[in-house]
Amino acid sequence: MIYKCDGIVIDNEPLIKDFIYLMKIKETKIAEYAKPGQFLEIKTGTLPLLRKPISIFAVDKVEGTISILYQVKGQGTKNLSQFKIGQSIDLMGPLGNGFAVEKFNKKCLLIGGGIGVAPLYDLGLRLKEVGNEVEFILGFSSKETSYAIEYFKELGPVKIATIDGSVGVKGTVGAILEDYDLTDISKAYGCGPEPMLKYLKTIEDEVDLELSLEAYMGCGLGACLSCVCKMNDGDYKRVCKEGPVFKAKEVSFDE
Amino acid sequence: MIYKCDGIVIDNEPLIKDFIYLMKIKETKIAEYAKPGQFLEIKTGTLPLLRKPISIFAVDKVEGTISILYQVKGQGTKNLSQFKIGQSIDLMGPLGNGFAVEKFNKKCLLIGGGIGVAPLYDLGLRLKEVGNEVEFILGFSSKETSYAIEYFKELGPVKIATIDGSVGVKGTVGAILEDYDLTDISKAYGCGPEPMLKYLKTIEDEVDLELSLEAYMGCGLGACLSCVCKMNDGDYKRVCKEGPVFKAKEVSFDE
Amino acid sequence: MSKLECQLGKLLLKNPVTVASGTFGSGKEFKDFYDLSLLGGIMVKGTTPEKRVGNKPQRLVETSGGVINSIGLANGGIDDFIFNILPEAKTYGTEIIVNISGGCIEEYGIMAHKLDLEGVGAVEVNISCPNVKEGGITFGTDPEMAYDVTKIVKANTSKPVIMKLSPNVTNIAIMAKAVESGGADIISMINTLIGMSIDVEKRKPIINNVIGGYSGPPIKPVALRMVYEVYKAVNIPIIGMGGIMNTTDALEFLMAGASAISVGTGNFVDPYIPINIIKGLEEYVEKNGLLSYKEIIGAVHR
Amino acid sequence: MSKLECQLGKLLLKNPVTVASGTFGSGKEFKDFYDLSLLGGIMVKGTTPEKRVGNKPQRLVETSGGVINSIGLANGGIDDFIFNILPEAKTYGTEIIVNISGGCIEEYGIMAHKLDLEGVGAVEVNISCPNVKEGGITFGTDPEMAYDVTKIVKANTSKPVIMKLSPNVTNIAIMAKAVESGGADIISMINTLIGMSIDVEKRKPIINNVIGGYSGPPIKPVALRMVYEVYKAVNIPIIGMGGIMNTTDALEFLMAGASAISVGTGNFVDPYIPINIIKGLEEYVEKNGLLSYKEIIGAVHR
Ligand SMILES: Cc1cc2nc3c(=O)[nH]c(=O)nc-3n(C[C@H](O)[C@H](O)[C@H](O)COP(=O)(O)OP(=O)(O)OC[C@H]3O[C@@H](n4cnc5c(N)ncnc54)[C@H](O)[C@@H]3O)c2cc1C
Ligand SMILES: Cc1cc2nc3c(=O)[nH]c(=O)nc-3n(C[C@H](O)[C@H](O)[C@H](O)COP(=O)(O)OP(=O)(O)OC[C@H]3O[C@@H](n4cnc5c(N)ncnc54)[C@H](O)[C@@H]3O)c2cc1C
Ligand SMILES: Cc1cc2nc3c(=O)[nH]c(=O)nc-3n(C[C@H](O)[C@H](O)[C@H](O)COP(=O)(O)O)c2cc1C
Ligand SMILES: Cc1cc2nc3c(=O)[nH]c(=O)nc-3n(C[C@H](O)[C@H](O)[C@H](O)COP(=O)(O)O)c2cc1C
Ligand code: FES
Ligand code: FES
Repeated sequence: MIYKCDGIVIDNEPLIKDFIYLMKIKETKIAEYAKPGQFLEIKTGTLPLLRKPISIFAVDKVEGTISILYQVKGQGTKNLSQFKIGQSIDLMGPLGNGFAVEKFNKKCLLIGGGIGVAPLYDLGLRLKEVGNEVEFILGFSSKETSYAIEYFKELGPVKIATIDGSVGVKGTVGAILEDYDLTDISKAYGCGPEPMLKYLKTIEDEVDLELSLEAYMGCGLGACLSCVCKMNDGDYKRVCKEGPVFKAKEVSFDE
Repeated sequence: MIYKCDGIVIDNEPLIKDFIYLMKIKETKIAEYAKPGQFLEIKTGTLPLLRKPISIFAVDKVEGTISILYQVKGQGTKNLSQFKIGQSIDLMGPLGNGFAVEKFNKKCLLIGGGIGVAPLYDLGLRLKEVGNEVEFILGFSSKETSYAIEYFKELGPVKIATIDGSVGVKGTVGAILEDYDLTDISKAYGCGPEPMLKYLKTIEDEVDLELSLEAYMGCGLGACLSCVCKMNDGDYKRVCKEGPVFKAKEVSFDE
Repeated sequence: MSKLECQLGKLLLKNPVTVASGTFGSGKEFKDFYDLSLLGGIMVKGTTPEKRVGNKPQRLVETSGGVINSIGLANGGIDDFIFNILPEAKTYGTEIIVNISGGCIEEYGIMAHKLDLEGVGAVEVNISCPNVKEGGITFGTDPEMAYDVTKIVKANTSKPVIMKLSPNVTNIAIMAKAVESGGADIISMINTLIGMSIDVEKRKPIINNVIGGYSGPPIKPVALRMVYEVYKAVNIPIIGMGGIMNTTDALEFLMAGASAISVGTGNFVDPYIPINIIKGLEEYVEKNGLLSYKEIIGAVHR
Repeated sequence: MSKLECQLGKLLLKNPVTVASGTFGSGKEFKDFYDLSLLGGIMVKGTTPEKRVGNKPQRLVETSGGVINSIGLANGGIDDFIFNILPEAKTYGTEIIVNISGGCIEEYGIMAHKLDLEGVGAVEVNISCPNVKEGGITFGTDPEMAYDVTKIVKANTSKPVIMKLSPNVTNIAIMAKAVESGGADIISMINTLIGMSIDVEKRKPIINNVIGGYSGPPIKPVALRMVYEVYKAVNIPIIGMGGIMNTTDALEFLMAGASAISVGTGNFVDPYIPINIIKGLEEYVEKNGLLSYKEIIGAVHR
């Protein structure tokens, strides 16, 4: 069931000013049905015209709230950053398929790059709830532009990579994965920029891997066919409906 | 000299909530040069795209401020009503020709209808400054929708007409003018809705009369030729440049 | 009889509010929001004779307050539509209007013939796609080709035939007259304007296909003007669309001469727009003491 | 040599930023804001053989984030321009480009001949006005008529001839080729789209003339697409316009294939837009280490 409803902003704090924000929204129905990896389509103002797809970062089903972690890029996310506490916000969701959550034999590895870390917090939490151990590998460009790490530390060990080496290992998440023993891992999940996802496909034979993709969206509902990504069989699938989560082996990043 | 500058809002109070507002703006250059009857072109937000023409209600050349009195009609004036104290506001002005101000033998009569009263306050003040006596006839639709009367009372006697008769004479300003002795008057000025201006043209032979007109404006600068009104000689003149003030005898309201 | 009942030639809609092809899937995608039977009709996503995967992404971008798309008529093909989509769609309790595109005149005939089925309310013929045989001239810009397409579709179906006009022409009235004389029952208009958007960082077009169809609020003035012109030129009813977002927009189209309207890009912004417009029209009709909304069709011409 | 120096055939501008006809008067109206010699050029308000009072108001309205106008070419006539406006305009220190409109082909020739004067930088030929003789078909939609107008203007002037294209055509490339083969030195594009807006309270068109020219930000995607198409079709330089409000917009037009740009409706919103774009282009050229802004002309085609 997809709802369109007006949530109420109950918090909207910068983690890094003008860059990364965490917004908490009271919206019981979406909170009730949301699964990890699903996203919202948010109307951020009169313009931009289109809603903006934003992942669900955290859900509190008891208090009926959802949180989003977002990066200010253009007008839409800038508008988001200007919402005040108590203001109503026009949401559609929960959308998309979400990550597979079940009890696995071995550990789960959650790999995020930049704002791609957003859906991994709720995922980690749900994986733990059903009895898994979770570990995180998170990549940022630098110490100053890294964020939300303390949230992930609540759930399990966190390894950090930064491009400039200012914290953790120097390089991308690949620099950590190179030396990582994947035999310990039942299931891996990845979300981040396309180069990272492309890199992750190189480990798809070593571990059962799910990737959350991004694509430019018109409707978020499966109607407009704009958000497609290429599958290995040459066909296209809709990121908003069959995705955003796909098995790594299904997808193709070839031109 | 026309300036485009960012003024600072120093007051923006509703006289009647969601309907009539009085905004005071710090903007020394425009304040210095503004003449009564001139107007500003104000950028009220991203949309509407076009600036909005608003008359100058009052000017304080000493403190370097200008005030505007405006009625909320659509998006542009709604945006105006939401400006906060301390916010900067993008203005162009002073624009247009303005009313003729000089020392006359007899009294001056200032006739305003609805929001058309706006330019008459500054005009009254300047006329007094040069030694004239001023009287006002102001028309509103009802007591509840009348406003700013106390400002005009500072300057001279004020007669009120309301359509529903809830205050003053019942009817339009015409109901007062009918019985008015114009032989006492050297000069009359009118500003208000088109039906009122049409009515005023019926007294143009009895008294020297100037009218301030409205027209839909593109540029406010005389460049686009959109704001024209018909003259008695069949030609068109630009309300933003040759106007907004015309001699009553010059203009024609015929279709 | 409801004051919103809408008669378009032999096509009867419960109200004049429909949803535009390509923006509403087959209806299924919007089922969670409201009862689809409230709608006057659904123009389903365009179908073609064979399955098409569509264009390489990026297929859509917001620009200048509107949207450019180049989906490339991605769909499972007409047979897939008939066997896998229509059976469910026809249970929605609203008119299912099937939007078709062919690569040559004959294909339009074949598709129309296949769709002469129970559950199909009308056929909407998209003539904005290029004609492969005639070297890429689109059917929608050449009046003779538009006439021929209309003829062949009419000859192959008992359903009302809606010809959908492209706005990318010098003279829309000529196109309208051509499809009218070909036997069209209804005209729907406008399809998208052709537009482009550039990524100045990458120095590349944003849409992978370079150009695409421009829709949404910015195209409304052009759409209204064309509806106005076509209303004067023909005697068949018009379904107006192009940037409709609310009841006022819908009223503008009706007054310009449309007998019904379609919400397109608006469905992405707020899926409830068609429903809000139905309510808005009901209120308008009551407030103005009209016996039927029809009284305002073409009002600006009077 | 300045990195913004702009060579359009034999017309040399100090930079590629001009202001569009009808939105900048004769320049005088903007003199208070900045030194007009900063501009690449000024396209003055359209002139006609005789004085025209223009259309009955309301002549302009904002709609859908843009503007519709129907001024009706109000102007004092070509002689008035030459004797009363040009003498001042030619002192501004920027190229004065005179926009002309005729009611028949001969009138274009006469006007071009009269304007073959010192102080006139170029003639810009507006072919969007209806041809009275040929029953209201506009010169701007018929390639043969556009060709004939170009020919006669060229035959009557030694000045660079800029042909201004209307976007209200099926195939803009054909129009561009027609004026190129008629001898046009430069193409400027686009003129306004034709649009309409309705007052639903009054049930009347808002513009007294019913339809009008639609300009401003909403038309940018259409303008860019057409510049892109024309760049591929012809070898003469293009002055691009349509909704340009800032440096990014200007860069989009240059990358699509324009060699210069024009700010129109933007002048109403903020008279400093042309100046801001000149600064913005200077910065862009520096930041990207270009020898000349010309390096990005047509960049998306590569
Ligand atoms: C399934 C999904 C989940 C996402 N989750 C998050 C999240 O949790 N936090 C977060 O900060 N960001 C997330 N994003 C990205 C976010 O949608 C974009 O950053 C946002 O739309 C940018 O809009 P803007 O107006 O601020 O910037 P713009 O300047 O409009 O765009 C900046 C870039 O964002 C992307 N973008 C813009 N509009 C859309 C759109 N309609 N659909 C998809 N991409 C678009 C484009 O790549 C564009 O180049 C997610 C995207 C998808 C598809
Ligand atoms: C010289 C002049 C002086 C004015 N002085 C005042 C004043 O002191 N106080 C005041 O409240 N109002 C004044 N007005 C009217 C004011 O400009 C309009 O009410 C305002 O533009 C409405 O804009 P909107 O977006 O709120 O409403 P909209 O819904 O856009 O328009 C409501 C009505 O306002 C008029 N209008 C809209 N845009 C323009 C425009 N660009 N130019 C002219 N008229 C327009 C139209 O008649 C329109 O029907 C003046 C107008 C003129 C021409
Ligand atoms: C994403 C998208 C896909 C579309 N697909 C089709 C289509 O398959 N067939 C068709 O005739 N029109 C198609 N259209 C055009 C719309 O039906 C409509 O004519 C146009 O978008 C104008 O209306 P709007 O401004 O309300 O969107 C599509 C439009 C969009 C935005
Ligand atoms: C009020 C107005 C008047 C115009 N007058 C003319 C004109 O006289 N001659 C002409 O060729 N174009 C005229 N135009 C068209 C502009 O020069 C320009 O081509 C068009 O507006 C698109 O650019 P823009 O979107 O930046 O405004 C006019 C445009 C406007 C808005
Ligand atoms: S965004 Fe419309 S189908 Fe995915
Ligand atoms: S508003 Fe442009 S000339 Fe008056």
